[in-house]
Amino acid sequence: AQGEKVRVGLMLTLSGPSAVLGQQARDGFNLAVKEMGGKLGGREVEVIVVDDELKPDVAVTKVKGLVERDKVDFVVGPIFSNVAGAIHKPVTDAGVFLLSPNAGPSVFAGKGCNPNFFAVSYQNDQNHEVAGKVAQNRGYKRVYLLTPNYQAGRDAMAGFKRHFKGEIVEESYVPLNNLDFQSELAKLAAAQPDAVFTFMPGGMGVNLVRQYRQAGLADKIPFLSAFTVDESTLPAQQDAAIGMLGGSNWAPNLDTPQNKAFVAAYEKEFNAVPGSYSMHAYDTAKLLDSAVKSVKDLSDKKAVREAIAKADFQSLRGDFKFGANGFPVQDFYLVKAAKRPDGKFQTEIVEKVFDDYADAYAKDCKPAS
Amino acid sequence: MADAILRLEGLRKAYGALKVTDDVTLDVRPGELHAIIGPNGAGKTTLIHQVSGLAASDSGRILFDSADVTRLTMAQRVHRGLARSFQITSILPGFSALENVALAVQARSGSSFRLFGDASRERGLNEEAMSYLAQVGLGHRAIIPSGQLSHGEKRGLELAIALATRPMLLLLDEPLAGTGHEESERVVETLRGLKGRYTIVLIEHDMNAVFSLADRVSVLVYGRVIATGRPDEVRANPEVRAAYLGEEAA
Amino acid sequence: MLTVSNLQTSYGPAKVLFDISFEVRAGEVVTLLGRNGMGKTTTVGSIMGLLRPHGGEVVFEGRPLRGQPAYRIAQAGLGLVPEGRQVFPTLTVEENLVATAAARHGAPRWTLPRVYELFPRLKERRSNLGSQLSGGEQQMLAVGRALMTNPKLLILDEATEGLAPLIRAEIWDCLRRLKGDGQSILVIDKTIDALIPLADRHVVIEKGRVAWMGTSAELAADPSVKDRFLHV
Amino acid sequence: MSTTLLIIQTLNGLQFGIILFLIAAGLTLVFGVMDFINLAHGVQYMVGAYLAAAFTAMTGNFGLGLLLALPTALAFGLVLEVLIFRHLYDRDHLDQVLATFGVILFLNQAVKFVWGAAPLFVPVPEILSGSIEIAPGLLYPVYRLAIIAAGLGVAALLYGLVNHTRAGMLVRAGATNAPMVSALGVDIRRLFMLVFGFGAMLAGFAGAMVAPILSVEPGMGDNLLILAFVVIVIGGIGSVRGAFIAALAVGLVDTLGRSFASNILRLFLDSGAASQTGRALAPMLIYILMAAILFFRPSGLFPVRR
Amino acid sequence: MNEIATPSPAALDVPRAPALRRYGVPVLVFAAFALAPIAAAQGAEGYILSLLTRVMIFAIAAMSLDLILGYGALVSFGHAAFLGIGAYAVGILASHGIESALVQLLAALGASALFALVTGAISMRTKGVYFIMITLAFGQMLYFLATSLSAYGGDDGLTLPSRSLLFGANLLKGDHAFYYAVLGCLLGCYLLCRSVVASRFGRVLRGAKENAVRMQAIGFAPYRFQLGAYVLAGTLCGLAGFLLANQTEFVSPAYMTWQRSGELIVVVVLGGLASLHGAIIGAAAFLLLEEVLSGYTEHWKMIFGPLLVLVVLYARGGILGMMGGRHG
Ligand SMILES: Nc1ncnc2c1ncn2[C@@H]1O[C@H](COP(=O)(O)OP(=O)(O)OP(=O)(O)O)[C@@H](O)[C@H]1O
Ligand SMILES: Nc1ncnc2c1ncn2[C@@H]1O[C@H](COP(=O)(O)OP(=O)(O)OP(=O)(O)O)[C@@H](O)[C@H]1O
Ligand SMILES: [Mg+2]
Ligand SMILES: [Mg+2]
Repeated sequence: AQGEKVRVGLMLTLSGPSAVLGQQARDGFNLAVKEMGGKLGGREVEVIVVDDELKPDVAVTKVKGLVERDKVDFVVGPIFSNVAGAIHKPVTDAGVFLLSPNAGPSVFAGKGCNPNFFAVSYQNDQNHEVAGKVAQNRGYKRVYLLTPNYQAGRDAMAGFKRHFKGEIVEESYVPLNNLDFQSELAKLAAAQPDAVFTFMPGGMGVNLVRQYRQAGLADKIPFLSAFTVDESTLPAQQDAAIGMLGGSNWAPNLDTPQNKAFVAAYEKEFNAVPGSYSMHAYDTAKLLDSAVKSVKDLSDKKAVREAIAKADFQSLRGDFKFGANGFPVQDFYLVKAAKRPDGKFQTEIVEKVFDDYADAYAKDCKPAS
Repeated sequence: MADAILRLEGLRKAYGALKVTDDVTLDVRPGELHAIIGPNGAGKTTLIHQVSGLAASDSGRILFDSADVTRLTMAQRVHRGLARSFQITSILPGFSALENVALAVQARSGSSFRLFGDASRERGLNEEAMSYLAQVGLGHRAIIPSGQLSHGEKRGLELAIALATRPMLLLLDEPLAGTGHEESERVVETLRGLKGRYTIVLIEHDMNAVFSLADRVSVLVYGRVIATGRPDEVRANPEVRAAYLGEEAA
Repeated sequence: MLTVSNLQTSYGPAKVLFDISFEVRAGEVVTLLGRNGMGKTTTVGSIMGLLRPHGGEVVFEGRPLRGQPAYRIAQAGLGLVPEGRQVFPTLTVEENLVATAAARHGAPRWTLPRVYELFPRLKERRSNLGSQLSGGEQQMLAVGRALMTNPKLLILDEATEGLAPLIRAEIWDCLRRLKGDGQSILVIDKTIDALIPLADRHVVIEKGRVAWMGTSAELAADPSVKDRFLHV
Repeated sequence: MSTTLLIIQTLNGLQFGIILFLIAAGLTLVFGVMDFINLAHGVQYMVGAYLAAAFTAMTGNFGLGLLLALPTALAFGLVLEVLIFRHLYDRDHLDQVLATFGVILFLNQAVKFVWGAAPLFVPVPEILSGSIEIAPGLLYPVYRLAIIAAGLGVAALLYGLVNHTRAGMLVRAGATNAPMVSALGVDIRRLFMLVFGFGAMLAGFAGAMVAPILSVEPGMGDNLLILAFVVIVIGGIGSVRGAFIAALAVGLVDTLGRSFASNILRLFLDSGAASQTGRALAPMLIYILMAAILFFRPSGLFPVRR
Repeated sequence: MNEIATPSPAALDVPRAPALRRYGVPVLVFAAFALAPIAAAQGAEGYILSLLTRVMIFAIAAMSLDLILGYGALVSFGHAAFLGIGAYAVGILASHGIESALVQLLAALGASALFALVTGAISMRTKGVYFIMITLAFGQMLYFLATSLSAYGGDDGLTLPSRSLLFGANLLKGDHAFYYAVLGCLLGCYLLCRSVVASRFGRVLRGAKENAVRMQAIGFAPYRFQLGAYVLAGTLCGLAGFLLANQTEFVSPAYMTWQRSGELIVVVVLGGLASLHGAIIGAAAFLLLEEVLSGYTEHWKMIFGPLLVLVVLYARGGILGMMGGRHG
């Protein structure tokens, strides 16, 4: 009933090499809640954080814990798509809302869309589509693709090709957790493409960018990417990454008052530059705030659903609304890694590439309810 | 000649440059106790390894019960009635003395792929195993984990295990090694008891035992048989004295 | 040089040594005799610090050794040939000899060539692994290894077990020569007859106690000792 | 595929192999020689990298950072030895696995606790930065050459140490029968302790050396640990020579396989299927290699005789 | 010869721990599992059930490993592969509309057995650590194969439409039904393993572990027995995989990473080698500790790790060793 506590479960990857992403999301969410005086929609909020350890089976059990033991009204998470695949069913079946601060797998955007699932981030392909579009616009003829050999990687390449019509010189797949890119770089240099596009998240990205720079390619061949040079990896890439390009739906220097305030607050709180993971989580908190505010009874799922779908909140990204499939319709930018006067590193907006852009799967979604 | 139960023809084994057994030709007659003596490193244990199938021979033939077993695996030879004991005691320390023997009985009885039924309670196996333990005077030690048996008792257990395979031929590698006086006397008694019922090939450095037990003695030196014959002949043989016995046995 | 006084040792609850006292004087050859399981090896282990005696004293050249770690005791000048061939299986014969070789007390009397001279067989097998040696060869190696530490007191526990009569004779001969050089030796063996002419004094152990002590002459003179304690 | 590329890739393969050897070296020592399964080797490697990063940041100079990291890694190894590992030498392998697994969990989290979860930055030392042109249009980073040099150095050092010094013999002897060694007048415990510390230092050294090219992050050692095991097993446990050759082999197979698998397959399959299977096959190659080698040489390429 | 004081063969038997210890611990364990749901009904039922179900599933996997690890000294570092095979048998069939539990189960067991037979036959050529690593190799190959199956979601895995159908009906849907189904499997596996270990077959296996040469010298060929055990273990683990897929209604390569294989070994050793129910206790301890500690702090591994170390240092024989409940 009105006034009673809101319970939110955060299921994020907080252990293992990728923990940093989960932490950014957690911090972003908590920051928003803190700013709203520990309330969502004017109600006391209890945030329960759990670590999915990046193990789907662990995640399933723990998410059941959130839903049944902690009786949460919303689950916010996860970071990785394979975990999303695992927890999607148990959460949505239980009639609880699942809001993803990062993972936006295509399975849930198209036929598999679900009224209880919202991606506050993007559909996984979109940042890659940005890169592809840019390559197309800039008239690159021959592009070299480089990605880890796993599902997200393969999707990334597909996403890039969606708008790039030129020649793909080589589609080079490296094993997941690959360390040494010498052989790929050699091949790449030999192929002499107009540009390279890569999706190399986490530590792999750090290795690639450094080695790309060390191999002296950075000044020769334009470096297009997604999830490869961002605020989670820049601290380790530093100068090596400067000038490298990426596709994104946001950057810390995006010029809106809310965003300026957010970045400042985040840096003050955690003395690190926020990345899109924290931004999404922050937005998610704001979204929930708006939704909770506008409904009397959280057990009235229909009302809550509609309230969320309205997305009646001021996103840090500026324009933001949900498509019929629960995925965002938003702007996308080309961003570039840069060093700030204060010596910190961040990505900065170069140009807007898409305006109010929806994902490619939305049309297959036939909303049940 | 058919009256040899075990016949070795030109058996050879080399480790690298070292010829350990070198053209060993030997007949063991049914029912006899045939001792093989020789200096350390002469190749006695290796010869047993070759005959029992633990070590493959470089060349030569092994005829057992007038069948060529040269290429058979250890297990196959055991099933044909060739049993051995080890110079360095080799038992299952975690198993009780009884189970050590019972396993050997089980091996012969076949059908070991049974997944059900508590083997350690199978009367048939245990009773037979018991009888062999009794033969070597270990009846009262049956349920002791064999690892806790005294050195001499372990040697005895080795013997019982070998017997349990119902062999025609026993290959015994220094059964007396490291046993004290009474213990060695006990083992010697046991051997005397087995003598005649089984054909036995005995390797020993204890000359008293050898000369009191053996029907025939072969002397192995640097992998070659330099003499074979009745104990007294061998003992008298000057070559043997020079190579092995020295003055002690005089 | 070595004085052992009422030494007591147990394996867990089982007390094995109750009261062992004897001494070895410089240049002497002393034997420990006794049937299987009477405590000879345990005595040696307790002296060498391989076992922890819970009572008594072990004094070597005036230095109390009881409770010291084994390596200290060995460094003090005791060289052990252990019961059962405990050669290092993964080292070659030569490595077995040199690995622990030492000359802690003046110029080494024992060097690789001299050991090879004593056991030509080892020289032939010098590059084989310890595990590849025949039982007897391993025994020789163990003796050689102990000599290479140039000990003041050499302790042999069943050094001739599993050895061919000739080799055994050789080892006795070698001990004789060592004694000639004034080497002090404590020896355990089952072939007493060979020992009597060689040794100066004998210590008979019975159930963890010293049951009899005396010179070779006395032992030879008193056959009852053998019957009572040694069954020969 | 042009021959120059083939040459470059071969060079890269060798170079990657050297990195692997750097990491495997300490492992062969502790595992092969002391017969101690130290799963924590991977995290010791990680700690080395973190130390290098920390000290470099502190001193602003990679050389100094490395210099400080080594003794610290050594000390760290000694502490672990005294606290935990020395009690496990005489235990069976599985106990060692369990305990060292616990150490992994602890340290992987501990570095996160201390340095945060984000990867750390280690700059390439000035003198070694940049790259030289080894073939027209193909640049090769100088730092890589430095790593190769370091690897060769370690290989030589270790080979001599294990096979041609008395310390080496004693350790091998102690691995099979420690009491006997001490009964012959050697303080085996201290020797083990030193060897272990040395192994830890080697791991740390490897970590420090790769810090400038590989991202320094929690758990960075885990996958490498497996690769290191693959290497020493292919080489034959305890054989430094074997580990070295195996490392190069793995490096080559992995690198060349990755870059040429598809091309080779194209000879048999249509290009689509070829790149498909090529992709699927590439990551398996080293494991296929290991399985194949163990099939024909059940105890590695250079089995240590026992 | 002295045949005095010969006990009657019937009385002859390996010395065993007292009956209470021998049977008490396992009985307690299973009783606990049987009654747990009643307790669960008080709290967050579905959650507790799913947690315990996971415990039991891993217990099956660990027990199957204990069979070869504890009794055959065959340390398999690729055992999680069988979890994967079992799971993918379900996932792949289901994604082709074949949802019958029986068909899926047969496929799971059959595939696991076959994989075990082939890889085992090869791996058995090696010994000790080489065996550890070659099994790892096969595990990894399978893992990478799974990740490259784009049709079945690659790394992202695939979600099952529903749990397997028994007789065309979704009998396993309910948490309770599924819980007891799993409990049944666990009990079945336990009894099977128990009898195998004590059987003639098991005795040869144990013998070969202690001294293979001696076993040959009395006429056994250990290879065949070890391979047999390996296949059996693999098959049982395949069952665990089948159950895991059904519990999570999701299948992914993450089920067969080498870390997972490592955890299985850890679980077995933690619980207590060569005791079967030790594996169950190990699994419970491992997963429950993980669950509880991670509830307290995100740095829970800094507590969990040292705990494992302490168990090794101070409790020989794992948790069972601590309870002094070991036998056999
Ligand atoms: N695996 C091996 N590799 C190399 N040489 C070996 C191997 N096994 C045995 N030898 C050598 O073969 C020779 C014979 O060994 P064997 O054990 O047969 O001697 P033996 O006659 O039994 O001696 P003993 O009476 O001392 O037991 C020895 O010189 C030994 O060093
Ligand atoms: N590790 C052990 N644990 C328990 N008891 C032991 C152990 N080692 C020896 N004993 C017991 O201690 C007693 C003395 O053993 P010890 O080896 O000293 O006898 P010994 O005189 O050397 O016999 P042998 O002549 O056979 O070598 C024996 O009764 C033996 O059973
Ligand atoms: Mg022999
Ligand atoms: Mg003794």
